[in-house]
Amino acid sequence: MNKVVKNAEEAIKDIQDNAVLMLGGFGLCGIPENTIAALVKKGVKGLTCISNNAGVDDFGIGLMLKTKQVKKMIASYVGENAEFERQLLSGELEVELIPQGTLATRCLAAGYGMPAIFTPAGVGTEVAEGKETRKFIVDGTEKEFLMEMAFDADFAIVKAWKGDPQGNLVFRETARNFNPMMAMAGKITIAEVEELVPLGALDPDHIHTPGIYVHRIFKGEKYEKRIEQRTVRKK
Amino acid sequence: MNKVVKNAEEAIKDIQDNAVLMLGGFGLCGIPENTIAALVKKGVKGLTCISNNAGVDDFGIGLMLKTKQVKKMIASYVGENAEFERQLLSGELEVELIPQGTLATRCLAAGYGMPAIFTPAGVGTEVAEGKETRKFIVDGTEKEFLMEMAFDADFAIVKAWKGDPQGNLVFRETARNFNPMMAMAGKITIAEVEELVPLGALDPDHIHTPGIYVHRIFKGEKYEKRIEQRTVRKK
Amino acid sequence: MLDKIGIAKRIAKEIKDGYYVNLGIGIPTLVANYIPKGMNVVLQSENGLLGMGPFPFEGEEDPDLINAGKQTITTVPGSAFFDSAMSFGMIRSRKVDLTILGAMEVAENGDIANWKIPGKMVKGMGGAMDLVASAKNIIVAMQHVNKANESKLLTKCSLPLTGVKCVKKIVTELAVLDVTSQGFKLLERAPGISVEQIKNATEGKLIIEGDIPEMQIE
Amino acid sequence: MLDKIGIAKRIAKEIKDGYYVNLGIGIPTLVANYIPKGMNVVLQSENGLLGMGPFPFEGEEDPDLINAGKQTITTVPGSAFFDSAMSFGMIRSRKVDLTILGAMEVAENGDIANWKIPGKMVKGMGGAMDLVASAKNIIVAMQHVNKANESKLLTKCSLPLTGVKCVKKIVTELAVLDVTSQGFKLLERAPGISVEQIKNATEGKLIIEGDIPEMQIE
Repeated sequence: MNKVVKNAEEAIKDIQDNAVLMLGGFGLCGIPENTIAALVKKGVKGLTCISNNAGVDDFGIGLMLKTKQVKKMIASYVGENAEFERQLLSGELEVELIPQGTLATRCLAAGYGMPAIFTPAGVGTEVAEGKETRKFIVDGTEKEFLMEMAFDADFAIVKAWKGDPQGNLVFRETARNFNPMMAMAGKITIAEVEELVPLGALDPDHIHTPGIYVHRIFKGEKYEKRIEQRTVRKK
Repeated sequence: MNKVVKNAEEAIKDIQDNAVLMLGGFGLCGIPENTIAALVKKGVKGLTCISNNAGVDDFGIGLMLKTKQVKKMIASYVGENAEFERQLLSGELEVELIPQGTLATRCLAAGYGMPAIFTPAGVGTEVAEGKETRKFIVDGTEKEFLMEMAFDADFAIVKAWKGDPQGNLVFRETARNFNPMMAMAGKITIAEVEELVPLGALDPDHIHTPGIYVHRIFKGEKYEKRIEQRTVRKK
Repeated sequence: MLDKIGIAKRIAKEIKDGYYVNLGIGIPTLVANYIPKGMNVVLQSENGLLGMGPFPFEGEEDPDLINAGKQTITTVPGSAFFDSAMSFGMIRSRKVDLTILGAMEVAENGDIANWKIPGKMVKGMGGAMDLVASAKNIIVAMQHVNKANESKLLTKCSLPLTGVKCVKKIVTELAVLDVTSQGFKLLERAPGISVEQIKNATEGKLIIEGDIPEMQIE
Repeated sequence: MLDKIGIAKRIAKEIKDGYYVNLGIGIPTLVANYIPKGMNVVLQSENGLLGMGPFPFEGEEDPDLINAGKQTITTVPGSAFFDSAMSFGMIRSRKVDLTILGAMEVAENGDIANWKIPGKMVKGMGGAMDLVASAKNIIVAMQHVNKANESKLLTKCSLPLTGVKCVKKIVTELAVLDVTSQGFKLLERAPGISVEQIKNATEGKLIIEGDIPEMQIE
């Protein structure tokens, strides 16, 4: 089962205007750089992007904001991005902010075939407005939960460290973040990897995303891996 | 944070009569052999055991059935066990049979702090009796789901391949099965391992169960690893 | 009339290149032996494996490596292990293309019963309820009639159900049938079996349209 | 009056051996520097890490290794990486012993507001709503008053809430307070700060019982 495609252009060939996309990454860590570049080049518009963050002005999803390809952003933390702010305040961009754990778990729900999940995050806040709540007994105490729905995305676009032709993926350090859940959640999942290894080269005990969830895989041409907050100590 | 205890006896010292236990394993694969032996030796009674299977007559949970320590068994597949059958038919043993995926997901729900999950497994069957059902739109079609509750177990007892003093666990092949979810689901989680390795010896990218979920860990004295169905082909 | 191997061979023809397939215990397990060479198919075992291979050579059994029937197995290159939550997660989210399993009874509306005979020892449903509730495509391998020569393709199941309206296709020792909204639709006869014999062996509504070809199983 | 480092030092005294701790952005991040040596504490970063270490040495930054504040970090032996679903799974199932985070406002019933100022650019709640909704124990590091000298320890929060009735303890530049069912209970004064000053700086109900000792922060 060979899911390898030549490059990002080929991987996104059927992504059309108004598609709903999930994009992996946390901040600029573990983002699908090559696929984002291809989406900018292709110029598809009216996109709904589900991603924890919206990149910075000149990197990550920020690049698609600059070209006004994004209609709606579903994220937990935006900002760090002047163009984003401008579009939001001018009403050009629709933004839905949701708790980070809710974002992760709504992806998990999609990947695990659970139509909805219950979380206490946002109970009693504006996040709960219009949502069904329900009380359960937890550790002997009644506690209120929100019912949150599984995401329904046309494409999930993730970035892994290593992958094989069947789409088995391995992530590195905190670049894992949302990528495995989004990989499970897309109707079509596109994975870009730093290293495409032969079938059998990955240890079957240590695959983070089994290939059954991945439809297309390619080796990214290059990775800038920009650092958002360079914090160091002196030797 | 050193969670190492000397042996199975020390690990189970506070397991009392009528405790609710989760026990990892699928068939006889990946079962906590040493802890089961210690539970038999200790003779605690009236146990509720949540485990995919109930062992065989003279191995696994079957050993605790023989000594009549189990009051109730929650499992997806039992049998292969004459003593089990005798106790069930005589009314000595209470048995709740639930779908395997429901069992796994009710463990996951406990470990992930979700009070309930939705699954289509068992809709329209006797498994659904007395349970709340709910319809959701999935891929454009209305589909019915059962609401199933997270498990609430006093102790989870799991078997891993390798572990470190902080309780980080790595499983091997299909001996993984229910162990990671149960490890996350117990109020107190006891892990027995084939190899107890020093802190830092496990690759942080390849830990299946992070130590935060594990309270006690010990190296099992010996592993019989009995095979239930030896199927082979000729060379 | 087909034997078990015949049924397995016929079902193997339903498998397409690129499929992820879950095989139940019994005849379905045999199907793996008849997948055409060169076809890329990945077998899922719901205890936590994608990429199941054949039984191990004698002496190479690994107690940590079993299938959902608890048999010792091997893996193929590109395999992946995972936990039971993810395993049933991928089943529920319909990533498995085809599920092949046995049945005691199937009804003309696609209901299936294969886990419990009241009054007899009940062993449990294992993963069957999860599989039938979620699978995109379910093929049942079963005997058309029981030992008393009573039909097992029924108007309505008499045994406790495993799942409702889920079976898509049935392969028996006598026939291949689709489960349609109108009932069992006869597609093929087993070698040497007449339409009349299949009619007599089928209690549920049987749809026969035009000439019914004989199966090609080799 | 305490500076940020003073607040961080005082909070560090709340950490117990064996704790799993989640540190928010800002002052809470500084707390890591003052955990007593020899104490076994594991820091959780909600982007997917247990066992966070100090910042890397210059030139050793790894873009794949950041904390929830997007800062480059290191790991300590025994660390483990995991995905965001598991990260918030362990948070929701209350495996994290202590959460330390900042706040714009806290109410006397334990409500907290720290993510949104209406009319200003909204950056989002990140993981804060998940953390406050589930944490067993939440300590807030905050300024007692804003720049206009208005109290941020209120009868009722004026800003949109992050979570309800969840804050257990507050450490400010002026005081340490418990949030009780009766209101803010004053526990300690900052060096050189009088009970009167704390009273004046606290809008919400303040409970003062007996002598209020001065903090010991070293």
